[in-house]
Amino acid sequence: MTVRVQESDFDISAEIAALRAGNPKIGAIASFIGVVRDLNEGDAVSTLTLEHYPGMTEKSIEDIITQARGRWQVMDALVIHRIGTLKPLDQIVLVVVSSGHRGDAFAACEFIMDYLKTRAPFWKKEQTSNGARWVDARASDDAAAQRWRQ
Amino acid sequence: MTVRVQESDFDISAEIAALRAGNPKIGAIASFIGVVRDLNEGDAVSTLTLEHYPGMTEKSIEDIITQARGRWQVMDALVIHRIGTLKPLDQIVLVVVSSGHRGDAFAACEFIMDYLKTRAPFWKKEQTSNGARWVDARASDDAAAQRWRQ
Amino acid sequence: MITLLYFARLREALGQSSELLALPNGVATLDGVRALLAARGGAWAHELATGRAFRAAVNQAVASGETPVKDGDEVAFFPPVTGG
Amino acid sequence: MITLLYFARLREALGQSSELLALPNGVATLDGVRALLAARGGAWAHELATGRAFRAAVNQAVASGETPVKDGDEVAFFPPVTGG
Repeated sequence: MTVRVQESDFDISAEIAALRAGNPKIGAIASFIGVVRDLNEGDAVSTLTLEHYPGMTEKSIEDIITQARGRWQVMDALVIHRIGTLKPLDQIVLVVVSSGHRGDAFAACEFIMDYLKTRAPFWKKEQTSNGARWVDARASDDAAAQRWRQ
Repeated sequence: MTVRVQESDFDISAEIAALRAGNPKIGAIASFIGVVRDLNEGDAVSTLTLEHYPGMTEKSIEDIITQARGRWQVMDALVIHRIGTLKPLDQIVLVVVSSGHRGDAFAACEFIMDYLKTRAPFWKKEQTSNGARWVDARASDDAAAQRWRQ
Repeated sequence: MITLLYFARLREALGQSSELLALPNGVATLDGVRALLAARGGAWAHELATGRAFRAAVNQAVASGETPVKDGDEVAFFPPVTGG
Repeated sequence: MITLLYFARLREALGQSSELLALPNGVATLDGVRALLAARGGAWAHELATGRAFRAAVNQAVASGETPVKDGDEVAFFPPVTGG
Protein backbone atom coordinates (compact mmCIF):
# COMPACT_ATOMS: atom_id res chain seq x y z
CA MET A 1 0.00 0.00 0.00
CA THR A 2 1.05 3.60 -0.53
CA VAL A 3 0.07 6.60 1.61
CA ARG A 4 1.32 10.06 0.81
CA VAL A 5 0.53 13.40 2.46
CA GLN A 6 1.95 16.13 0.26
CA GLU A 7 1.60 19.74 -0.83
CA SER A 8 2.15 18.98 -4.52
CA ASP A 9 -0.54 17.96 -6.99
CA PHE A 10 -0.90 14.43 -8.39
CA ASP A 11 -1.69 12.78 -11.72
CA ILE A 12 -4.17 9.90 -11.56
CA SER A 13 -2.84 8.17 -14.73
CA ALA A 14 0.72 8.04 -13.40
CA GLU A 15 -0.47 6.86 -9.99
CA ILE A 16 -2.64 4.09 -11.43
CA ALA A 17 0.23 2.91 -13.66
CA ALA A 18 2.54 2.74 -10.62
CA LEU A 19 -0.09 0.93 -8.54
CA ARG A 20 -0.78 -1.68 -11.25
CA ALA A 21 2.95 -2.29 -11.72
CA GLY A 22 2.25 -4.74 -14.54
CA ASN A 23 0.25 -7.12 -12.31
CA PRO A 24 -1.93 -9.18 -14.70
CA LYS A 25 -4.18 -10.46 -11.87
CA ILE A 26 -5.79 -7.03 -11.53
CA GLY A 27 -9.16 -6.84 -13.29
CA ALA A 28 -10.68 -3.78 -11.66
CA ILE A 29 -9.44 -0.36 -10.57
CA ALA A 30 -11.80 1.93 -8.67
CA SER A 31 -10.69 5.45 -7.91
CA PHE A 32 -11.92 8.64 -6.37
CA ILE A 33 -10.75 12.25 -6.63
CA GLY A 34 -12.00 14.94 -4.27
CA VAL A 35 -11.77 18.50 -5.55
CA VAL A 36 -12.23 21.96 -4.04
CA ARG A 37 -15.60 23.53 -4.89
CA ASP A 38 -16.10 27.26 -5.25
CA LEU A 39 -19.05 27.35 -2.86
CA ASN A 40 -19.62 25.90 0.61
CA GLU A 41 -22.75 26.45 2.69
CA GLY A 42 -23.76 29.30 0.43
CA ASP A 43 -20.51 31.27 0.59
CA ALA A 44 -17.95 31.73 -2.19
CA VAL A 45 -14.71 29.96 -1.27
CA SER A 46 -11.49 31.61 -2.45
CA THR A 47 -8.98 29.27 -0.77
CA LEU A 48 -8.97 26.17 1.42
CA THR A 49 -6.07 25.46 3.77
CA LEU A 50 -5.54 21.90 4.98
CA GLU A 51 -3.77 21.17 8.26
CA HIS A 52 -2.92 17.67 9.49
CA TYR A 53 -1.30 15.74 12.35
CA PRO A 54 2.01 14.49 10.93
CA GLY A 55 2.67 10.89 11.89
CA MET A 56 -0.84 10.11 13.08
CA THR A 57 -2.26 10.95 9.67
CA GLU A 58 -0.17 8.38 7.83
CA LYS A 59 -0.69 5.79 10.58
CA SER A 60 -4.46 6.20 10.60
CA ILE A 61 -4.70 5.96 6.81
CA GLU A 62 -2.55 2.83 6.75
CA ASP A 63 -4.83 1.38 9.41
CA ILE A 64 -7.89 2.20 7.28
CA ILE A 65 -6.34 0.46 4.26
CA THR A 66 -5.46 -2.58 6.38
CA GLN A 67 -9.09 -2.75 7.53
CA ALA A 68 -10.25 -2.56 3.89
CA ARG A 69 -7.90 -5.39 2.93
CA GLY A 70 -9.40 -7.50 5.71
CA ARG A 71 -12.93 -6.99 4.41
CA TRP A 72 -12.52 -7.17 0.64
CA GLN A 73 -10.22 -8.75 -1.89
CA VAL A 74 -7.82 -5.87 -2.48
CA MET A 75 -4.65 -6.24 -4.55
CA ASP A 76 -3.24 -2.85 -3.65
CA ALA A 77 -4.40 0.59 -2.53
CA LEU A 78 -3.11 4.13 -2.76
CA VAL A 79 -4.10 7.25 -0.84
CA ILE A 80 -2.72 10.70 -1.61
CA HIS A 81 -4.00 13.59 0.52
CA ARG A 82 -2.84 17.12 -0.11
CA ILE A 83 -2.13 19.71 2.61
CA GLY A 84 -1.42 23.43 2.47
CA THR A 85 -3.43 26.06 0.64
CA LEU A 86 -5.64 25.02 -2.28
CA LYS A 87 -8.15 26.86 -4.43
CA PRO A 88 -11.38 25.91 -6.21
CA LEU A 89 -10.84 23.25 -8.92
CA ASP A 90 -7.68 21.93 -7.17
CA GLN A 91 -7.49 18.22 -6.42
CA ILE A 92 -7.51 17.44 -2.66
CA VAL A 93 -7.48 13.66 -2.34
CA LEU A 94 -6.96 10.56 -4.46
CA VAL A 95 -7.91 7.00 -3.51
CA VAL A 96 -7.18 4.11 -5.88
CA VAL A 97 -7.96 0.45 -5.18
CA SER A 98 -7.01 -2.44 -7.44
CA SER A 99 -8.70 -5.82 -7.20
CA GLY A 100 -9.54 -8.91 -9.18
CA HIS A 101 -13.22 -7.88 -9.26
CA ARG A 102 -15.13 -4.64 -9.46
CA GLY A 103 -17.42 -5.12 -6.45
CA ASP A 104 -14.44 -5.38 -4.10
CA ALA A 105 -12.67 -2.43 -5.73
CA PHE A 106 -15.70 -0.14 -5.44
CA ALA A 107 -16.53 -1.12 -1.85
CA ALA A 108 -12.95 -0.77 -0.58
CA CYS A 109 -12.49 2.58 -2.33
CA GLU A 110 -15.69 4.04 -0.87
CA PHE A 111 -14.92 2.58 2.57
CA ILE A 112 -11.48 4.24 2.57
CA MET A 113 -12.99 7.59 1.48
CA ASP A 114 -15.69 7.48 4.16
CA TYR A 115 -13.09 6.80 6.83
CA LEU A 116 -10.76 9.51 5.48
CA LYS A 117 -13.63 11.94 5.95
CA THR A 118 -14.35 10.90 9.53
CA ARG A 119 -11.17 9.49 11.07
CA ALA A 120 -8.00 10.78 9.42
CA PRO A 121 -6.70 13.89 11.26
CA PHE A 122 -7.08 16.60 8.64
CA TRP A 123 -8.75 19.95 9.15
CA LYS A 124 -9.94 22.44 6.56
CA LYS A 125 -10.03 26.20 6.94
CA GLU A 126 -11.89 28.16 4.27
CA GLN A 127 -11.30 31.72 3.15
CA THR A 128 -14.77 32.85 2.05
CA SER A 129 -16.59 36.02 1.08
CA ASN A 130 -17.67 36.04 4.76
CA GLY A 131 -14.13 35.74 6.16
CA ALA A 132 -12.03 32.77 7.29
CA ARG A 133 -13.66 29.80 9.07
CA TRP A 134 -12.90 26.25 10.06
CA VAL A 135 -15.06 23.76 8.20
CA ASP A 136 -17.40 21.90 10.54
CA ALA A 137 -17.50 18.12 10.61
CA ARG A 138 -20.57 16.92 8.74
CA ALA A 139 -23.15 14.65 10.28
CA SER A 140 -23.66 13.08 6.82
CA ASP A 141 -19.99 12.03 6.76
CA ASP A 142 -20.34 10.36 10.14
CA ALA A 143 -23.41 8.54 8.85
CA ALA A 144 -21.52 7.40 5.74
CA ALA A 145 -18.71 5.95 7.85
CA GLN A 146 -21.14 4.45 10.37
CA ARG A 147 -22.86 2.21 7.83
CA TRP A 148 -19.66 0.13 7.40
CA ARG A 149 -19.89 -0.93 11.05
CA GLN A 150 -23.11 -2.85 10.53
CA MET B 1 -22.70 12.85 -21.24
CA THR B 2 -20.10 11.19 -23.45
CA VAL B 3 -20.23 7.61 -24.77
CA ARG B 4 -17.47 6.26 -26.96
CA VAL B 5 -16.96 2.76 -28.40
CA GLN B 6 -13.47 2.62 -29.84
CA GLU B 7 -10.52 0.37 -30.68
CA SER B 8 -7.92 2.82 -29.36
CA ASP B 9 -6.73 3.04 -25.77
CA PHE B 10 -7.66 5.90 -23.42
CA ASP B 11 -5.96 8.04 -20.77
CA ILE B 12 -7.97 8.55 -17.58
CA SER B 13 -6.26 11.86 -16.69
CA ALA B 14 -7.11 13.43 -20.03
CA GLU B 15 -10.68 12.09 -19.90
CA ILE B 16 -11.28 13.41 -16.38
CA ALA B 17 -9.89 16.84 -17.33
CA ALA B 18 -12.26 16.97 -20.31
CA LEU B 19 -15.23 15.83 -18.21
CA ARG B 20 -14.53 18.40 -15.47
CA ALA B 21 -14.18 21.19 -18.05
CA GLY B 22 -13.37 23.70 -15.32
CA ASN B 23 -16.73 23.26 -13.56
CA PRO B 24 -16.16 24.48 -9.95
CA LYS B 25 -19.39 22.88 -8.68
CA ILE B 26 -17.84 19.40 -8.98
CA GLY B 27 -16.60 18.10 -5.63
CA ALA B 28 -16.30 14.38 -6.36
CA ILE B 29 -15.12 12.25 -9.27
CA ALA B 30 -15.55 8.48 -9.07
CA SER B 31 -14.06 6.33 -11.78
CA PHE B 32 -13.59 2.73 -12.77
CA ILE B 33 -11.20 1.03 -15.15
CA GLY B 34 -11.68 -2.60 -16.19
CA VAL B 35 -8.56 -4.38 -17.44
CA VAL B 36 -7.83 -7.73 -19.14
CA ARG B 37 -6.56 -10.37 -16.72
CA ASP B 38 -4.14 -13.10 -17.77
CA LEU B 39 -6.29 -15.89 -16.33
CA ASN B 40 -10.01 -16.71 -16.60
CA GLU B 41 -11.65 -19.78 -15.09
CA GLY B 42 -8.26 -21.36 -14.60
CA ASP B 43 -6.98 -20.95 -18.17
CA ALA B 44 -4.24 -18.59 -19.36
CA VAL B 45 -5.72 -15.91 -21.61
CA SER B 46 -3.54 -14.70 -24.47
CA THR B 47 -6.02 -12.37 -26.18
CA LEU B 48 -9.58 -11.14 -25.71
CA THR B 49 -11.66 -10.01 -28.69
CA LEU B 50 -14.63 -7.75 -28.07
CA GLU B 51 -17.57 -7.62 -30.46
CA HIS B 52 -20.50 -5.22 -30.14
CA TYR B 53 -23.79 -4.20 -31.75
CA PRO B 54 -23.07 -0.82 -33.36
CA GLY B 55 -25.86 1.66 -32.72
CA MET B 56 -27.59 -0.32 -30.00
CA THR B 57 -24.46 -0.25 -27.84
CA GLU B 58 -24.26 3.54 -27.75
CA LYS B 59 -28.03 3.84 -27.29
CA SER B 60 -28.14 1.38 -24.39
CA ILE B 61 -25.21 3.06 -22.61
CA GLU B 62 -26.80 6.50 -23.01
CA ASP B 63 -29.97 5.04 -21.57
CA ILE B 64 -28.03 3.66 -18.59
CA ILE B 65 -26.44 7.05 -17.94
CA THR B 66 -29.84 8.76 -18.17
CA GLN B 67 -31.18 6.30 -15.59
CA ALA B 68 -28.23 7.07 -13.30
CA ARG B 69 -28.88 10.82 -13.63
CA GLY B 70 -32.47 10.20 -12.58
CA ARG B 71 -31.42 8.38 -9.42
CA TRP B 72 -28.42 10.38 -8.21
CA GLN B 73 -27.08 13.91 -8.40
CA VAL B 74 -24.73 13.53 -11.37
CA MET B 75 -22.98 16.50 -12.99
CA ASP B 76 -21.65 14.55 -15.93
CA ALA B 77 -20.68 11.02 -16.91
CA LEU B 78 -18.35 9.39 -19.40
CA VAL B 79 -18.21 5.81 -20.68
CA ILE B 80 -15.48 4.53 -23.00
CA HIS B 81 -15.64 0.87 -24.01
CA ARG B 82 -13.01 -0.66 -26.24
CA ILE B 83 -13.67 -3.22 -28.97
CA GLY B 84 -11.36 -5.35 -31.10
CA THR B 85 -8.53 -7.55 -29.88
CA LEU B 86 -6.93 -6.83 -26.51
CA LYS B 87 -4.33 -8.62 -24.41
CA PRO B 88 -3.75 -9.03 -20.67
CA LEU B 89 -3.04 -5.70 -18.90
CA ASP B 90 -4.92 -3.74 -21.59
CA GLN B 91 -7.65 -1.37 -20.45
CA ILE B 92 -11.17 -2.44 -21.56
CA VAL B 93 -13.58 0.06 -20.10
CA LEU B 94 -13.62 3.43 -18.36
CA VAL B 95 -16.51 4.96 -16.43
CA VAL B 96 -16.18 8.41 -14.86
CA VAL B 97 -18.92 10.21 -12.92
CA SER B 98 -18.64 13.74 -11.57
CA SER B 99 -20.92 15.02 -8.83
CA GLY B 100 -21.17 17.54 -6.04
CA HIS B 101 -20.82 14.75 -3.47
CA ARG B 102 -18.96 11.49 -3.23
CA GLY B 103 -21.89 9.20 -2.33
CA ASP B 104 -23.70 10.08 -5.56
CA ALA B 105 -20.52 9.75 -7.63
CA PHE B 106 -19.71 6.28 -6.26
CA ALA B 107 -23.27 4.95 -6.56
CA ALA B 108 -23.79 6.20 -10.11
CA CYS B 109 -20.40 4.89 -11.25
CA GLU B 110 -21.02 1.41 -9.85
CA PHE B 111 -24.59 1.39 -11.20
CA ILE B 112 -23.35 2.21 -14.70
CA MET B 113 -20.67 -0.52 -14.50
CA ASP B 114 -23.14 -3.14 -13.29
CA TYR B 115 -25.49 -2.34 -16.15
CA LEU B 116 -22.63 -2.31 -18.69
CA LYS B 117 -21.85 -5.84 -17.58
CA THR B 118 -25.40 -7.09 -17.93
CA ARG B 119 -27.22 -4.95 -20.51
CA ALA B 120 -24.87 -3.32 -23.01
CA PRO B 121 -24.46 -5.52 -26.13
CA PHE B 122 -20.79 -6.50 -25.94
CA TRP B 123 -19.43 -10.03 -26.22
CA LYS B 124 -15.99 -11.31 -25.32
CA LYS B 125 -14.14 -14.16 -27.00
CA GLU B 126 -11.00 -15.43 -25.29
CA GLN B 127 -8.01 -17.08 -26.86
CA THR B 128 -6.77 -19.39 -24.09
CA SER B 129 -4.33 -22.23 -23.58
CA ASN B 130 -7.40 -24.46 -24.15
CA GLY B 131 -8.40 -22.83 -27.44
CA ALA B 132 -10.84 -20.04 -28.32
CA ARG B 133 -14.12 -19.68 -26.42
CA TRP B 134 -16.90 -17.17 -25.91
CA VAL B 135 -17.01 -15.88 -22.35
CA ASP B 136 -20.20 -16.93 -20.55
CA ALA B 137 -22.42 -14.37 -18.87
CA ARG B 138 -21.86 -14.48 -15.12
CA ALA B 139 -24.67 -15.03 -12.65
CA SER B 140 -22.80 -12.74 -10.21
CA ASP B 141 -23.02 -9.89 -12.73
CA ASP B 142 -26.77 -10.39 -13.05
CA ALA B 143 -27.04 -10.31 -9.27
CA ALA B 144 -24.99 -7.09 -9.10
CA ALA B 145 -27.30 -5.39 -11.61
CA GLN B 146 -30.42 -6.82 -9.96
CA ARG B 147 -29.79 -5.16 -6.59
CA TRP B 148 -30.36 -1.68 -8.13
CA ARG B 149 -33.96 -2.66 -8.90
CA GLN B 150 -34.93 -2.89 -5.22
CA MET C 1 -38.82 -7.10 -45.31
CA ILE C 2 -37.05 -7.07 -41.95
CA THR C 3 -33.31 -6.95 -41.29
CA LEU C 4 -31.98 -9.80 -39.16
CA LEU C 5 -28.68 -9.48 -37.27
CA TYR C 6 -26.76 -12.19 -35.41
CA PHE C 7 -23.90 -11.54 -32.98
CA ALA C 8 -21.08 -13.41 -31.26
CA ARG C 9 -21.68 -17.15 -30.64
CA LEU C 10 -24.97 -17.04 -32.58
CA ARG C 11 -23.32 -15.38 -35.57
CA GLU C 12 -20.72 -18.16 -35.64
CA ALA C 13 -23.20 -20.99 -35.09
CA LEU C 14 -25.61 -19.70 -37.76
CA GLY C 15 -22.81 -18.93 -40.21
CA GLN C 16 -23.93 -15.37 -40.98
CA SER C 17 -24.06 -11.92 -39.46
CA SER C 18 -27.13 -10.52 -41.23
CA GLU C 19 -29.86 -11.25 -43.75
CA LEU C 20 -33.02 -9.72 -45.15
CA LEU C 21 -36.27 -11.63 -44.63
CA ALA C 22 -39.76 -11.15 -45.99
CA LEU C 23 -42.26 -11.32 -43.14
CA PRO C 24 -44.92 -13.97 -44.00
CA ASN C 25 -48.55 -13.19 -43.24
CA GLY C 26 -49.37 -13.89 -39.60
CA VAL C 27 -45.86 -13.34 -38.26
CA ALA C 28 -46.16 -10.17 -36.16
CA THR C 29 -44.09 -10.75 -33.00
CA LEU C 30 -40.51 -11.49 -32.07
CA ASP C 31 -41.48 -15.02 -31.08
CA GLY C 32 -43.11 -15.46 -34.48
CA VAL C 33 -39.81 -14.52 -36.14
CA ARG C 34 -37.90 -16.85 -33.82
CA ALA C 35 -40.20 -19.79 -34.67
CA LEU C 36 -39.86 -19.05 -38.38
CA LEU C 37 -36.07 -19.20 -38.14
CA ALA C 38 -36.02 -22.25 -35.84
CA ALA C 39 -38.13 -24.09 -38.45
CA ARG C 40 -35.09 -24.01 -40.73
CA GLY C 41 -33.72 -26.88 -38.62
CA GLY C 42 -30.09 -27.68 -37.83
CA ALA C 43 -28.20 -24.91 -36.01
CA TRP C 44 -31.27 -22.66 -36.35
CA ALA C 45 -33.49 -25.09 -34.48
CA HIS C 46 -30.79 -25.67 -31.89
CA GLU C 47 -29.71 -22.09 -31.22
CA LEU C 48 -33.18 -20.53 -31.32
CA ALA C 49 -35.01 -23.22 -29.31
CA THR C 50 -37.27 -21.62 -26.68
CA GLY C 51 -35.19 -23.03 -23.80
CA ARG C 52 -31.86 -21.60 -25.04
CA ALA C 53 -30.20 -18.64 -23.34
CA PHE C 54 -30.32 -16.13 -26.17
CA ARG C 55 -31.43 -12.51 -26.12
CA ALA C 56 -33.09 -10.40 -28.80
CA ALA C 57 -33.66 -6.77 -29.70
CA VAL C 58 -36.15 -5.06 -32.00
CA ASN C 59 -34.95 -1.75 -33.43
CA GLN C 60 -32.03 -1.78 -31.00
CA ALA C 61 -34.17 -2.08 -27.88
CA VAL C 62 -34.18 -5.25 -25.76
CA ALA C 63 -37.28 -7.25 -26.68
CA SER C 64 -39.33 -10.18 -25.42
CA GLY C 65 -41.34 -12.80 -27.31
CA GLU C 66 -44.47 -10.59 -27.43
CA THR C 67 -42.67 -7.54 -28.84
CA PRO C 68 -44.38 -6.59 -32.16
CA VAL C 69 -42.34 -6.92 -35.35
CA LYS C 70 -43.37 -5.24 -38.60
CA ASP C 71 -41.93 -4.52 -42.04
CA GLY C 72 -38.80 -2.36 -41.92
CA ASP C 73 -37.79 -3.41 -38.40
CA GLU C 74 -34.27 -4.43 -37.38
CA VAL C 75 -34.34 -7.67 -35.36
CA ALA C 76 -31.22 -8.97 -33.64
CA PHE C 77 -30.48 -12.28 -31.88
CA PHE C 78 -27.46 -12.64 -29.62
CA PRO C 79 -26.12 -14.46 -26.53
CA PRO C 80 -26.30 -12.96 -23.03
CA VAL C 81 -23.93 -9.99 -23.00
CA THR C 82 -20.45 -10.11 -21.48
CA GLY C 83 -19.05 -6.59 -21.72
CA GLY C 84 -17.42 -4.32 -19.16
CA MET D 1 6.78 14.90 31.12
CA ILE D 2 4.21 14.49 28.36
CA THR D 3 4.07 16.28 25.03
CA LEU D 4 0.83 18.11 24.33
CA LEU D 5 -0.24 18.99 20.78
CA TYR D 6 -3.14 21.17 19.64
CA PHE D 7 -4.51 21.33 16.11
CA ALA D 8 -6.72 23.52 13.94
CA ARG D 9 -9.42 25.50 15.78
CA LEU D 10 -8.07 24.37 19.19
CA ARG D 11 -4.53 25.45 18.29
CA GLU D 12 -5.84 28.90 17.40
CA ALA D 13 -8.13 29.22 20.45
CA LEU D 14 -5.43 28.07 22.89
CA GLY D 15 -2.75 30.20 21.21
CA GLN D 16 -0.17 27.40 20.91
CA SER D 17 0.54 24.27 18.92
CA SER D 18 2.53 22.29 21.52
CA GLU D 19 3.93 22.31 25.03
CA LEU D 20 5.67 20.02 27.50
CA LEU D 21 3.84 19.25 30.75
CA ALA D 22 4.95 17.50 33.92
CA LEU D 23 2.29 14.95 34.90
CA PRO D 24 1.26 15.62 38.52
CA ASN D 25 0.77 12.66 40.85
CA GLY D 26 -2.65 11.14 40.41
CA VAL D 27 -3.13 12.20 36.78
CA ALA D 28 -3.07 8.93 34.84
CA THR D 29 -5.79 9.19 32.19
CA LEU D 30 -6.67 11.36 29.24
CA ASP D 31 -9.59 12.84 31.17
CA GLY D 32 -7.18 13.65 33.99
CA VAL D 33 -5.01 15.61 31.56
CA ARG D 34 -8.07 17.33 30.11
CA ALA D 35 -9.26 18.41 33.58
CA LEU D 36 -5.79 19.70 34.44
CA LEU D 37 -5.74 21.86 31.31
CA ALA D 38 -9.35 23.03 31.70
CA ALA D 39 -8.46 24.21 35.22
CA ARG D 40 -6.28 26.90 33.61
CA GLY D 41 -9.52 28.77 32.92
CA GLY D 42 -10.31 31.10 30.00
CA ALA D 43 -10.05 29.48 26.55
CA TRP D 44 -8.76 26.27 28.20
CA ALA D 45 -11.86 25.91 30.34
CA HIS D 46 -14.07 26.76 27.37
CA GLU D 47 -12.47 24.58 24.68
CA LEU D 48 -11.83 21.55 26.90
CA ALA D 49 -15.15 21.52 28.74
CA THR D 50 -16.61 17.99 28.87
CA GLY D 51 -19.55 18.95 26.67
CA ARG D 52 -17.41 20.38 23.82
CA ALA D 53 -16.97 18.55 20.52
CA PHE D 54 -13.23 17.94 20.65
CA ARG D 55 -11.30 14.74 19.97
CA ALA D 56 -8.05 13.46 21.44
CA ALA D 57 -5.30 10.99 20.68
CA VAL D 58 -2.66 9.35 22.88
CA ASN D 59 0.50 8.36 21.04
CA GLN D 60 -1.25 9.02 17.70
CA ALA D 61 -4.16 6.65 18.37
CA VAL D 62 -7.70 7.96 18.93
CA ALA D 63 -8.34 7.96 22.68
CA SER D 64 -11.22 8.27 25.13
CA GLY D 65 -11.36 9.74 28.63
CA GLU D 66 -10.29 6.48 30.26
CA THR D 67 -7.23 5.99 28.03
CA PRO D 68 -4.12 5.75 30.30
CA VAL D 69 -1.53 8.53 30.01
CA LYS D 70 1.99 8.15 31.40
CA ASP D 71 5.35 9.95 31.26
CA GLY D 72 6.75 10.16 27.73
CA ASP D 73 3.36 10.00 26.00
CA GLU D 74 2.25 12.30 23.18
CA VAL D 75 -1.26 13.64 23.84
CA ALA D 76 -3.13 15.61 21.18
CA PHE D 77 -6.39 17.58 21.34
CA PHE D 78 -8.18 18.62 18.14
CA PRO D 79 -11.62 19.34 16.63
CA PRO D 80 -13.63 16.67 14.77
CA VAL D 81 -11.74 15.96 11.55
CA THR D 82 -12.75 17.40 8.17
CA GLY D 83 -10.42 15.83 5.61
CA GLY D 84 -11.08 14.12 2.31
